[in-house]
Amino acid sequence: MTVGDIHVLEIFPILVFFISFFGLIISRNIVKAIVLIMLMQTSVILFWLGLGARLGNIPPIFQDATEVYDPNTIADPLPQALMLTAIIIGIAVTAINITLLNALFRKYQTVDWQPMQDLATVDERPES
Amino acid sequence: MSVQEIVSFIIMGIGIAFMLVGIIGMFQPKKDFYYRLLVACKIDTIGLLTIGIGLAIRHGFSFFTGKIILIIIIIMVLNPLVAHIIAQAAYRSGYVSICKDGDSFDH
Amino acid sequence: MPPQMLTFFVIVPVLIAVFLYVFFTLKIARVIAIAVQAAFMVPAAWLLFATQESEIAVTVGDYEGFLGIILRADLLAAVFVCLTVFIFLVVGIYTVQTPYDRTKRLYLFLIFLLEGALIGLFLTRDFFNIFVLVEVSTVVVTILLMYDRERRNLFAGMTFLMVNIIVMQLYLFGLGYIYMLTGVMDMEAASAVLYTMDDRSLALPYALIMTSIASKCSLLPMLTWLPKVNSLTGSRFTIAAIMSGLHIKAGVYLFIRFQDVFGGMGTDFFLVIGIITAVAGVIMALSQTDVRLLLAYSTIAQVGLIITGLSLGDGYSRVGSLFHIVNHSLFKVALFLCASQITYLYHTKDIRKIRGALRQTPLIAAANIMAILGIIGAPLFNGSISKYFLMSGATGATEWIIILINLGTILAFVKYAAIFFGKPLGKVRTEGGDEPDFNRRAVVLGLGIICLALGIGGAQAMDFLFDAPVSLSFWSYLEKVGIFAASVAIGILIYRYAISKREFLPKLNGLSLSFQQICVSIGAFFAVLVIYIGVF
Amino acid sequence: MAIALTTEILLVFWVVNAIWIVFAKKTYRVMIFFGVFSLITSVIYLFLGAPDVAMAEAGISAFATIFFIVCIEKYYSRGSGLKAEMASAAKPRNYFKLVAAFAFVAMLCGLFIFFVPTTTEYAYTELRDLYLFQFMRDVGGRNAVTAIYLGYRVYDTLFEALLLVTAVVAVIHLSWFDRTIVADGRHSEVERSRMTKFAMRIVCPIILLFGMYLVMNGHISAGGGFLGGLAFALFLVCRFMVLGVYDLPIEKAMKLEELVFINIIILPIFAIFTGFIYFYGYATEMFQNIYLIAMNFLVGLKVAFGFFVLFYRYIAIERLPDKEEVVEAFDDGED
Repeated sequence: MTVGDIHVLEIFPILVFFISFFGLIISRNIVKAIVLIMLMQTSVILFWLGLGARLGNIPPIFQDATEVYDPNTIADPLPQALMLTAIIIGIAVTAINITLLNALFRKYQTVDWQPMQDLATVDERPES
Repeated sequence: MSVQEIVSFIIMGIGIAFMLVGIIGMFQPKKDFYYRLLVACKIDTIGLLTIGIGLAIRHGFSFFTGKIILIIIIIMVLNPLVAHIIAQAAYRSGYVSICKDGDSFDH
Repeated sequence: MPPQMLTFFVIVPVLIAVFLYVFFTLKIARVIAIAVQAAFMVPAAWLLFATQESEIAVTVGDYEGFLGIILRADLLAAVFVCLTVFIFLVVGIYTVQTPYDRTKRLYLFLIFLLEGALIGLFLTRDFFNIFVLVEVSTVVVTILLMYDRERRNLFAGMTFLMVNIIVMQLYLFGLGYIYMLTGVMDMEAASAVLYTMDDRSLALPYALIMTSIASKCSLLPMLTWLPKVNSLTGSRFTIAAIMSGLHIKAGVYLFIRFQDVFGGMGTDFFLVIGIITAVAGVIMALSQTDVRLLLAYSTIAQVGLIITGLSLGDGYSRVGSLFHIVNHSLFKVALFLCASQITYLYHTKDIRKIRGALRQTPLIAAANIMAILGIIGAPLFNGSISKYFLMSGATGATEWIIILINLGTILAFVKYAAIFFGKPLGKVRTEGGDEPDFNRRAVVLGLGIICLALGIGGAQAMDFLFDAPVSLSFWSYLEKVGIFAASVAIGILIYRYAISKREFLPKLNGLSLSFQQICVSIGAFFAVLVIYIGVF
Repeated sequence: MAIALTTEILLVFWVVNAIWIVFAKKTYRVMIFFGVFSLITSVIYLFLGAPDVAMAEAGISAFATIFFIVCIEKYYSRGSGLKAEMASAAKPRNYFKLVAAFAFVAMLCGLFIFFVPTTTEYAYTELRDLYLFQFMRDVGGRNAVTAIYLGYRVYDTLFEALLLVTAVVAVIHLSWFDRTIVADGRHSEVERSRMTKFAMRIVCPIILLFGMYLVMNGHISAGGGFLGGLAFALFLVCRFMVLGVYDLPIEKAMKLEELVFINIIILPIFAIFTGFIYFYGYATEMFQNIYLIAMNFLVGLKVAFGFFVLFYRYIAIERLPDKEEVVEAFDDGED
């Protein structure tokens, strides 16, 4: 199905991408910001998988090696392989982010952007 | 439609009915956390079990059925366990039941 | 050597990193690290000579067509690989005696990983592989920036990481569109298809990818460089040197590659952006009092200059910019390493409190002055050659703006050079007291002499490195020397009568913006770029 | 048709969930909505014909939710976080700022949608057809995704594994807690009930079996090394947290992870990078299957140890009550 000229699997990821971008601009909470970055990653991944499934959505797994399949009913395997990599990169980076946030919370006792930045600019000011 | 399919559809229908009843029960007003947990656990366990059995009957004797039976066993063990752990955590963190009728939890 | 060896340029550093981390004690690990880094110069030099004739291309695993990942080494990639290996060797020799810390070999592990990831970035021509390698290098750099627990800047580091993740999501989105339009993941194959398309359908992928690349090379209207610079104050000088010397250059390298892929779209836009970056970088550098921040902002100014030169659309300017990338890496690393020694002796990183360094440490100060002469483009030094060719494509107003930017750089480094003269204000550590630092002096002096050598043999070096037979016209070079002398005179006068008396724009000192503002700047940059490409 | 319609309905729910996350005022609600969001995403992936990615997303989101909960637990447990959140929620929002931000993002979104290239959509499918028709000859197995992941693009996989190793190192190095601590069961303030232990004794072998199944069948069905690794990690975690078997210290697990990673590099060097053993045309099917299973197994082991370390770190250390951490002064020579 398409909305206007754009495929429905393209427009929804775009929407979620910008919803999470909006959230990043207005949110005060760092935990929420990290979640929203994960949302952003998820939307990009869904966009890619949508690309792979535009022409067909049978999984690219062949139980019977001899049977002849029509390639236009099978999902594109390349985006799937790439997105597996992207998902793992995403979780690795999120783990680092959460660790940093935890260390910052121990130091400054807050998880809001503005108070933490005020405390941190005093703390991390270059020597003068 | 063969007899096998009719039987499986009936059993799956029973499972869905269980879930429906359970959802209505979950949204009953003026019930506390433990009551809702009880209901939620029931619909998860019984409903899913029944639907799984229905699916197994529908597919007959195959590798797929074996997988479903494995899933049923795991659900039978794990679902009550999850409810148990949630209730235990709520109890330990000091949540008091507001049930007035009959036997409430003893502190 | 067979072309399959190209894979091992990336695999070997990674393997060695893990081996050092797992198997060896610290003492042996140091020796092995230096030996490996020195030995690595041999294949790098081989790559440089082999690519003089033709490009080396290899598909990892010998799959046919574009099924596998294709690594390609042309002359430009070979130069960058050589530069990477050389700078890591220099930094390795410089830190060979540093008592690392409790976590022992973690430092060596990260350094080797960064080396492998950067070399991989220079050799690969696969869009998705670039994404993976950029993420790896970002994570490694994040750990390195916050390496010392006692003085790390956690908040700036976390903001740096988060902003970089967001920017890489934009890149991945743009990549999706490229895959949709071309159906391949290889740069050469994709650009062959992209050449046939009109600007409007390329506007979105171009804007998405270029926004992330521009953020990677710290262009200015995006504020993504702020947390990076701010976190430098909590890191070591060697890390700052690698960041300024190589990590930003990886961004510039990607910029060159992607401009080639898209066939030179948006050059006018990046010309303006480059000039803005250079001007603002110079102003920011002038307002700083911390040594590291002054040098870091000067890096941003020079990157702006390089982007300007690349976007002028002139063959000589392009080669000049490429040569300036190499030169800038060399003298910026030298500057950071010298600054490390001088601040160690003076117990302070504030340039207002350091005086009389020339008398205290003559050798290091001499190397430092050589590097400064390089960066401000003094005759006979490498900076002058590269800036000469960089400016040769500029005409009219652009030329004058570049001269003004150079004047600003001179001003910033006149301010910096004040540390060499006068009398020391506070207590000074006696040189060579606690630790033998022969290797440190040797390294910085060597870098200074290389700056001089590349200046004297500049035209030949450019011919060798970029396969561009250039000729230096004596009279126009003399004209540039005249402009340089005038700029230095004006710079010293302005410094003496305007800047040394009071603080210059004190509000810019220690500037830090919130995460939300940085996000808005990313969005705004994207919007302007997409409108520019799609509408005009 | 039914699948397309279901996907569209789910996509609408997906967007609604994202909006809920943006406007949720309390952090624990964000966590709950995030769980629902991941579940919906996972189901959509399944409908798009990507079972591998769907399973990965489901497994990953479970782990991510645990990390987040550990992170916000401290914040809530001292009460100040809750109070601050209430105060922050009660504070009137700056509506001008909100509207300005909304206008800005709506402008960006409009520009994006306006410039979406539609002219030559998906015109080039040669590469996809090549992958689908050749992967059995070139790499082997029955699963095209695994063939790309472990054959054609194993070079990417290597760096992805490297990133996971680096992330584990980063989590330990950047954490607020300075040292690694010995696994001694300090994390279990609450003793597990008998029922939990009994059920886990039944379930643990099943988890291990499931992991082995995923790894061994990774090349012929959905699954593969990464998912098998998640199952192995789950097995280790259950054994550790619930049954209380403390025989794998965290440092040993890290070392094992790195050793496995070395093997992950070395195996493709001999098999693929040199084009030496594993040339298409020379490799028999048995050879191919041995390579794929071995690679899946190594990736699984590495993921298992990596996630075990991360999990243990989060449960046992990031939750410790914070006392003044003594940082020994260390002169590092000012470079």
